Parts: sequence; structure tokens; C-alpha cells
Amino acid sequence: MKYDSHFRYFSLTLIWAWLGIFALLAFLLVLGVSFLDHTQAHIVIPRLTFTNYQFLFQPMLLKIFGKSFSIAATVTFFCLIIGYPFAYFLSQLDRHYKSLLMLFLIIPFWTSSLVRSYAIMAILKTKGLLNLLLLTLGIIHQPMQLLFTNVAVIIGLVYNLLPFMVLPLYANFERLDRRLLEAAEDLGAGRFIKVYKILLPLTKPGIYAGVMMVFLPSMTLFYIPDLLGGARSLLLGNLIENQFLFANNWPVGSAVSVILTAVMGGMLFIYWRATQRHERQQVLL
Amino acid sequence: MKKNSSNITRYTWLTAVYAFLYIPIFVVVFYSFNNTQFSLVWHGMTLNWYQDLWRDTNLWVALFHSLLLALCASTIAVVIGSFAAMNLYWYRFRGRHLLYGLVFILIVTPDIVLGISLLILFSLMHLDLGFWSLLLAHITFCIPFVVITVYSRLVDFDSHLFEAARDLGASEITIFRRIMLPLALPAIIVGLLLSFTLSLDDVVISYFVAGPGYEILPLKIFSMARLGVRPELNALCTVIFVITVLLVLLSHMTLRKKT
Amino acid sequence: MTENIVEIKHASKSFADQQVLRNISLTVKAGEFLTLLGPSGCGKTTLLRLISGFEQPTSGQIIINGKDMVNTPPSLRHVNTVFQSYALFPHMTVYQNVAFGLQCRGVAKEQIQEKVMAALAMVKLDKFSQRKPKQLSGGQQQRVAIARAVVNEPLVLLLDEPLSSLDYRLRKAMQLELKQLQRNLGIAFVFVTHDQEEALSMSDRVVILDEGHVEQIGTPREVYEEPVSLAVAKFIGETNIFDTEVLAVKDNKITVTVEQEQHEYTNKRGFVAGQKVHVVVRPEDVRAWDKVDVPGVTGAMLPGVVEEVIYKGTTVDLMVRLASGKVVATTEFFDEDDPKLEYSIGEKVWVEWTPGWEVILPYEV
Amino acid sequence: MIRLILCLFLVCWSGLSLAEDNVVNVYGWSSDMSNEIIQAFEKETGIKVNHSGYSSNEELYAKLRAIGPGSYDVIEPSSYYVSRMIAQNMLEPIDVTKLKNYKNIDPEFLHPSYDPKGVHAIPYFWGVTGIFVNRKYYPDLKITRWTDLWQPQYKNQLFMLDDPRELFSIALITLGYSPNDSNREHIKQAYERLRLLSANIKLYNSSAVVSIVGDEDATLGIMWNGNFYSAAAYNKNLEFIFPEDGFVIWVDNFAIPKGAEHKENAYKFIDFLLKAETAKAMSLNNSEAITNTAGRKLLPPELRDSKVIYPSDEILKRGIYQEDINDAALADYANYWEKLKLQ
Repeated sequence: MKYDSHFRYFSLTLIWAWLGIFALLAFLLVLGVSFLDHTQAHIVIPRLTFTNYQFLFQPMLLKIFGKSFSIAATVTFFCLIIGYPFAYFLSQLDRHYKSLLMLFLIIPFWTSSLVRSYAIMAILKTKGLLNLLLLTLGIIHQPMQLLFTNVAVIIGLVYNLLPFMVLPLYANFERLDRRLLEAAEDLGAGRFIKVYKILLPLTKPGIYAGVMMVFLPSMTLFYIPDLLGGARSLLLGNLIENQFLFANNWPVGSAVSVILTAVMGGMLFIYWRATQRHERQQVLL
Repeated sequence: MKKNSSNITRYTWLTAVYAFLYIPIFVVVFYSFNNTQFSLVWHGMTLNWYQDLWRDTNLWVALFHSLLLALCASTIAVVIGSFAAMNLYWYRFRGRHLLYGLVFILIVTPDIVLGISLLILFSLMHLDLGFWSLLLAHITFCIPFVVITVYSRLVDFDSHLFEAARDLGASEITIFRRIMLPLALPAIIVGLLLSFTLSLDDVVISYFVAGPGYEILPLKIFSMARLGVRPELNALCTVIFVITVLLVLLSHMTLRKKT
Repeated sequence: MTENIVEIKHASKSFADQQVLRNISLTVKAGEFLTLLGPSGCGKTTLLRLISGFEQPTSGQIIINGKDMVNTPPSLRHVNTVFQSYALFPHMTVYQNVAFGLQCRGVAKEQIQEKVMAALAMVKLDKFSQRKPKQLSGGQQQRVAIARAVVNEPLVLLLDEPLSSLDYRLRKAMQLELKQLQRNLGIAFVFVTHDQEEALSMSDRVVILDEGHVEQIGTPREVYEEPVSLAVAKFIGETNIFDTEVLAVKDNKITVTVEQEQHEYTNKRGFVAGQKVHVVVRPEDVRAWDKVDVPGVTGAMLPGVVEEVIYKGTTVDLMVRLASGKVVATTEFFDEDDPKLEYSIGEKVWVEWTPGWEVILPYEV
Repeated sequence: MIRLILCLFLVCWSGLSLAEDNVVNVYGWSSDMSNEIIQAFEKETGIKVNHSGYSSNEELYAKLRAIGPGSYDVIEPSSYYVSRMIAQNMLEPIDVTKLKNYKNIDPEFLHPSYDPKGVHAIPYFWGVTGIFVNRKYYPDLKITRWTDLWQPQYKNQLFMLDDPRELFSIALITLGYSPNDSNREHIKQAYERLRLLSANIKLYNSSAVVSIVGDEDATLGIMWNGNFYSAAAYNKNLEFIFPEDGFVIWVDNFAIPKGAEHKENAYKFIDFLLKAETAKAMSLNNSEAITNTAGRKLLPPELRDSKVIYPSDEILKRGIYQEDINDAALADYANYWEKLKLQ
């Protein structure tokens, strides 16, 4: 019994200590800074102010939020469209190949994302490989302008975030009871109904988890839009980076990220309320 | 006939997605032989970049540092994250929701904010920047991914399994070690892989917490790419890629022979 | 031995705002087979979990072997559970599963080996000790779960609907096996089920739970023949229920009307005139007579028309619609020598039962 | 598992305990310093160089502010960050008598406007921001001034550096103000100018400039002369224009941050960099102009005599050194920058 409580004490302390210091304390620092002032000579001075949040009440910010949202939503949509059947087909394969193919899903991400993004640039550019291929095949006669468009941004983001959609979906498909699908087929369900009425509802937890893991990062992953989209639009990540690095305004940068955290939290809360208890248990958040 | 057509769909889809994921990698391999320093258009074949790469010991050191860091960080993150997941699953303790919240905050916080706040934290703690600061930061941003994968695996099991163990007189440490750990192992491995991947490719957070004595590959690559990615880096990525694939295939084959 | 192994005193349990168990008091005697019977959702599993220690009562006492066990963790209660889903550890072999409890208690290795093999032999699975649970059939898994529990020599073995996922034949076989096992081991079993037949055939005593409280505790015979409430009567066996009211009370007799006929029954429960009651008769107590068989129609006989004939091998069940429109079920046992069991639908018959075999219960909505 | 972790820690520990005391911690633009240069220094002096890189001045500054003094011995800020760091007392004054090779520096670059009191930074690389045009696409284009870029015929064609300072400098110059102007009213006017320009902008980029321009993904726009030189090396259609209405000169400097722990080694390192041979190697590495006269003489003629890399004194007269602006102006920049990009 004593041994037990020691163990419990130890393991809880470990997690609390870690997250308490490196997540809670770090976040409190950000939260604290967001209410402080700054001067040219000092990054932060201990004077309480709310002006940093006033900065946020301008239509521009709403626009940036809107833009980030719409890009994130598009990317999430494509990741889902591509990743859902992919995860399903993958889960149907022979056990031996499955683990191997799962590994091969991750391997591309062991090479630098910067290097891979340049490779995507090389494919999409005016004199790039894709245009070269299509021109040679005679499919197009003029090189297409793909690079520095929204299409390129979406391709780049989908490329980078696809595994985060596939992994939870795959896990969901793996534990799906195959007999349910057979039952549906037995009851005369066509392919569409089978997917729509049986598969989709049963894989909701996986979908939610995947959407979270794709949507949230694509709001702040500014690096890919900058490179592939020609930095024509500004995302939340850029905004925060601008404030921290360019304007040397850490308090405002902190305020923006506090707001971002709050908005994300609000979205998660809505999701939380909208889903059943057993569903949300499976994805934790 | 129906079976056949669905098989075709399945294999086409799988192939197409893998092609999507691998074409950029093959382009990297291809360009590592491109005889030009900056252009992303083909200028003829060369092996110069491999020679440069071979001579550039700094890159190799950075690669070694990165691998070591990723290995340490993902291992420790997995230990802490799995503990956290198992605790969250098993105990109803006070502040459980706060713990959830912290995991959530870690996921949502933009990299640059986490990087800067960790940097301030470390400087308040008088921690020298270098391996240890990088390690602490990497462990921190890997933990939530481990927690999520392991936790969702645990909820998947019949909760009676754990009750049965308790019923049979198992202490908590025994339940953790002999029941939860083996059951959650696949998820723990996925968590390890994810952490390793994230740690190996993190730039923004690492940038702020890195110190002079310990340079890691992604930072090196980013700062080298002031004028665009050098072909030398393509060569490096090619080497890493080829070695990884060989290792994976080799381990897969030996594992397969065993079973 | 009539020593009480488990005593539950006024235990109640609420989850959030929902009261699941209300003021439960019962005892488990040493070596007895006690069944908790009730419809699903009546709280029987919760009661079991109070005994095993997975839940704590909101109020009341749980006494095991003379000691108050509230706040004692499951591992220290000398009680083991066989779960409905078996809860076998999928990553361990049968042997490892059974040995787990002993290892947790730090039993010496040689002893573990001996005990585990004995337990497996007892459930006839000694040959399968190195298999994983997945490689066993449902019945075999069930037996592993039992072996895993009994190897720890608990004071009481708790079984939570352990047979519910087996097929009919296997279930019958396991019922027998369980009963024998219990006799051989001599430890008390607390068995949860919603199957009344199972409960009646296996138990020494049955506890009937309904909506979180104990309706009746008694031997199978008592609860079957003398149900204390309509809920018990309805839940155990099939019943014919006539709603009526006491017309007159005289000495220990009461007069009631059943199907427009006045009947006189023994007043076992002190009913008073004007009180609404149910007259409950088991189908097997009801007899159906062909008109020709009845020389003179007595008042106790009710006329009706056969609506349905269900042939069951050893019995024939009839559904007879009475003049009032009420349908009465009867069960007739086959007697090969009696040719007169060939009823046809639409045939006119008389039904009756021997006075005294009916049960009269106070009116419930 | 536990054994594995222990092993890992042992490996890390042994790797770290090897760290020497005789080191110099250099924090600079990574592309500048090749392995050979570092190894040559280590061989000559026996001092171990810990070189780490950043990719923008802003990153350097943010990091130095956050960690406080002591971590780095040599840094490589650009001119406008030198003035900021001097103002905030973040740089050690440099004793030039300790630098034997200080004399190699072109006197033109000594005592610049961004480092007026004493010496806090050693100028090393320099460059200008100008206009590039691809003659294959614009054979007869007559473009000589920044204002020409505003012409509606260039709709959605211009390449811009992804840097608010560069962009605002152009607008301020066309308005007749200094690119280092902190006057908020002037900045607002510049913003109004840039709003008109934004319809012409095709893309912003600062990190893949050479390949974008060289591979003709952009054919007209603004560019640093060093990058231009690299791109023109393989694309002969490119032409560089030093705008007549003036242009910005930036200088990358080596400096010693306040509280550096290995100051002596830092001097040795900077002195080594100022050697003619080192300067030559550095220049060859990234095709930027060097302030090192002796080093320049050693360069191959095509680089040494390039009119793009080393424009004539007459052209240079139009150049203005890039200096720091105050935080209020920077905040305006950031704000307007966000608005521009949202259009």
C-alpha cells in the first residue's frame, strides 16, 4: 500500500512538475507579458496596461483571422478527402504490409521540411517539373502559373499535414468492427449509404482528432505560405512573428497568442459540447 | 467483378497518395546531382555536392547532434507522456482537468511563442543554452502528442481489464507495468515515432533555445538557406533518406523472418 | 456453517443525481450460491461492485468476514470477480493470466506453478496453458476467467453475468459445471444474472432486485411459489394476472371476483374488504378441460376459446381467450396415455385451477 | 527501456564533458562562413569555434534580449541593428589596436553614421538594394528610378523582398525622405504610396531570391546586388539598375556583445576574419562585396571588377546607409505591413 502511494505520488509529481514548469509557467509568462508595457530600451517593463488588447480590436485582425480560418478549413478539407479513403484502404491491407506502409508514411518527414518545400517549389515553378511534363505531353501549351498562388499554398500545407490526418483515422479504422459493414451490406446498403450511414458515424472520433491536428497547425504554419504562396497573405503566425521579431513588441505578440489560444479553446469547447461523451473520450480533448 | 473494381480503386488511391508524399523526396534526390548552385532547373549531372558534403564535417556533427537530441527527447517524452496518459486514464485526481488544459495549451501555442517563453524561462532559471535547454524544450513540445496517442489507445480497451487486475490484487505499479504498458505499446511506439519526427524537424522552438555549443541540423539548414537551399543539403537529405529506407526495409525483413 | 461471509447493511449508492441502490441489506452465507436477479438496469452489477470494492457505497456498510470494508481497496478484500466480458489480459498466455493474482501476492514460484496447473486442471484447460486468450473459444475463455479468480482462494467469488455471451447449449453445460465447481470449492458464489431460469436452477438463495431495492430474498422455491410482489411474480416465470378487489373477508377466507365469478381463497396476508388485489396463477397450475370431459360445470371453471397451441415437446401451451376477452396461458404436461391433448384453434374449452395454488398480491399500478 | 535511457544519457554526458574552455562562440549568418575558414582559424590558433547561425537580424536581436549577456562572443549584425544595439548598450566598444588587420578595411566604411561614437562594430560585407530586370521579357524597358515601378503596366509582375524596411525605404525615397526616417507622418505617406504599388506586386520573398530570379519565376523587381550576381552568373538576361533617386546601402558587421566571456578569443577571431585571404574566401562564398581592400585585390577579376558588386563611387554617392528607426516607427511599419498584405 505504501509502495503504491509512493508510486502514485511519484508519477503524478513527475507530470505535474514537467507540465507545470514548462507549460503552465511558460504560458503564465506569456499571459503576464500580454498585460505589460514595453519601451525602446526594454523589451518588457512592469507596468500594467490593457492597450495590447486594444490593438486587437481592429477590423484588420478580424480579416487575418478570417483568412487564416479559410486557409485552414480548405487544407483540413483536402486532408480529410485524401486521407480518409487512404487510411481506410491502408487499414484493409495485410498485417505485414500495414506496419511497413505506416512507417513509409512518416519517413518523408525525416528529411528537412525546408528542403522538401524547396522541392515542391522546384516542381511547381514556371520552368518546373510539372510544367515540363505537361508541356512535353502536349497537355498544355503555355506553362501554368502555379507557384505563388493559393493552390501552391494548399498543396504545400496538405503535403505537410496529411500524416496528422491519416494517423488518428487509421487508428480508428483499425478498431472498427468489420462485421458492421458486412451487416450494412447484408441489409442492402449501397456503397454510398454504407459510407455515409455506417462508416462516417463510426469514425467520427478519428475525424475529429484528425481535423484538430490539421486545422490548428495550419493556422500558424506561416512558413509554407511564405515560401510557396509568395508571402502575399498574412496568417496569424506571421502576425505573431511580426510583433515579436520585427516590431519588438512582445506584449502585443503575447496578447495575440493569448487570444489565439482562447479562440482555439472556444472552438474545442464547442466541439466538446457537440459530441457525445464516449466519442470525446477517445480523442481526449 | 465488384471486388475487383474496388481493389483497383484501393491500390490506385494508395499509390497516388504515396506518390504525392514521395515525389518531392525524389526531386530532392534528383537535384542533389544538379550541376548548379542556386537554380531549381536542371543544369546537368554532377557529384560535386556529395564531395562537398563529405568534407563538411560541421553538417555531419549537426546531424549527429540532431539524431542524439531527437532520440533522447522522444524517449523521455514517451516516458513522461505515457505516464501522464496512464494517470489521466486511471486516477481521478484533483486538477485532472487542468492537466488536460495544459496539454491543450501546449498544442495550441504557436511555436514562436513557446520558443520565446521557454527561452525566458531558461534564462530566469540560469540554464545555459545548449544540449540541455534543447532537450527540455523538445521533450515539452513532444509530450502532448504522446499523451494523445497513448490515451486514446487506453480508452479503447475494456476498462474491466484494469479492474480485473486490481481485483486480483495487483498494486498500481503492477497494473501500470504489466497491464497498461504492454497494452498501450503500439500507441507508445507511434508516439515515439511522432516525437522523433517532430524533434528532428523543429526549427522555430529550437532556434530560440539553442546555444552556441550545440548546433542541430534543422537550424543549420535554415541558416544556410539564406539564399535558398544549397544542393549540398539535397545531397545530405538524399543520404539520410536512403539510409532510413534501407534500415526500415532491413528491420522489416528480419522481423518478418522471425514471425 | 451458517456464518455470514458478507453482510450488507443499509447500503445506498448514487451516481451524480441518480440513485442506483436504495437501502440494501442482505447477507451471503459461507459456501452458499447466492444469485442477484433482476431486469437490466436494476442495480445488480452496482451491488456486486460494492462488494468487490470498485465502488464505494454512498451510505451504509459492507462487511466482509466480520470487517467493515468501506474504503478498503479491491485487492485487500479476499473477494474475486469474474467479469461479464471475462477481462482476460490479451497479451498474456492462459498460464500467465491465471498466475497473475498469485504473483501479485508474492507467492513462491513453485507454488504458483502447482496452483495454476491445479486450477487449470479443475476447469479442464491444463492443455491450453500456453495459448493466448484470443486462441480460445468463448466457453474456454470463460473457464480461464473462473480459474484466474478461484486460484486466489477468495472468500467469495463474484460472477457478473458470466454466461450471458455463451450460446444456449454451452450455457446449460457451464451452469452445471459452475454449480459443481462451487460445491467442490465450498466457497460462496455471488452470481449476477437477468435470466430467471438460470437463477432458479443454480442458486441456494435468490435476491430479486428491482429499481435499486431488494424485492424479495428467498430460496428459488419461495420466490417462485410465494412471490411477495407483482414485480417478483412477473419477473419469475410466466403468470396469469387477474386484477380484482376483495369483496368480503370472513375468518381466514376472502371472497374475490375473477371473471365475473366469485371465488373464495385463503387470506394469507390479511387483506381487508374493498382492497384491490391481483390474483396470480402460474400457467402450469391452470388446466384446460374439453367440454365433454366435464360432467357438471362448476363455478370455478371459466369458459374460453383456444387461440394458440404451442407444442413444446414435453408440454403443450395453450392461449385461451376467456369470455371477458382476457387471454390465459396454460401449460399441459404430456401424458402419452392421455389421448386428449389434441387441441385445435377455435375449440371451446374450460379452464380452472386448484384453489390454493393461486397467489394473491396487493394491487400495484 | 531504463537501460536504454541511461545509455543515452551517458553518451550525451560524455559528449558534453568534452567541451573545451578555449573556445569562441560565434553567432552569424551561416552562409558566410565555410567550414574551411573555421578550420583554418582553429588550426592557426588552437581555439575551438562554436559557430551557430541565424537567418534574420530580428532573430539575433530577440535572442540576445531574451538570454542576457554571456552566451556569445562574436555576432554579425547588420548596420541598422548595430545602431539599435549601441543605443541599448548591448555591444562592447572595440579596441582596434588589438586588430592587426584593421588597416585592411576601406576607410570609406570606417566611422559610419550608424556607429558614430568610437568603434562598436567592424564593417565586413556590404551591399545595396536595387532594381533587376530580365531583358528577355522587357527588352526595351526604360527603367531608372524607383518611381518607375509604380507604372500600371507592371500589374502583378513585381518581385519584392519580404522585408518591411526594404519596401518602406523605396517609398520614403520616392517621397524625398530618408529611408531611416522615423517621422510617423512620413511613414503614413509612404504607406499610402505602397498601397498604390501593391497591385503591381506578384510575390514577396527573401529566402529563395536567387532561384526565383534566376529561373525567371519573377522578371522584374527589387533585389540585393549580391544575390543578383549569383543569379546573373547563370542567367545572362538579367540587368541590375542602381536607381537614380537613391538607394539603401546595408553593411554586415562583426561585433562583440556585452559580457562576452571569451573576449580575447573574439578579438583573435575577428582579426583572423580581417586577413586578406580570409576576406577573399568569405567573399567567394556568398558573392557579396567586402569592405576589405586587401582582400578584394585577391579576388578573381570577374568578381573584383564587377560593376554590380562594386559600383563606381559616383553611383555610390546616391547610397544611404541603413540605420535604426525607433520602436514607434517599427510598430507603424508592422501595422501598415499587415494592412498591405491584406489587400
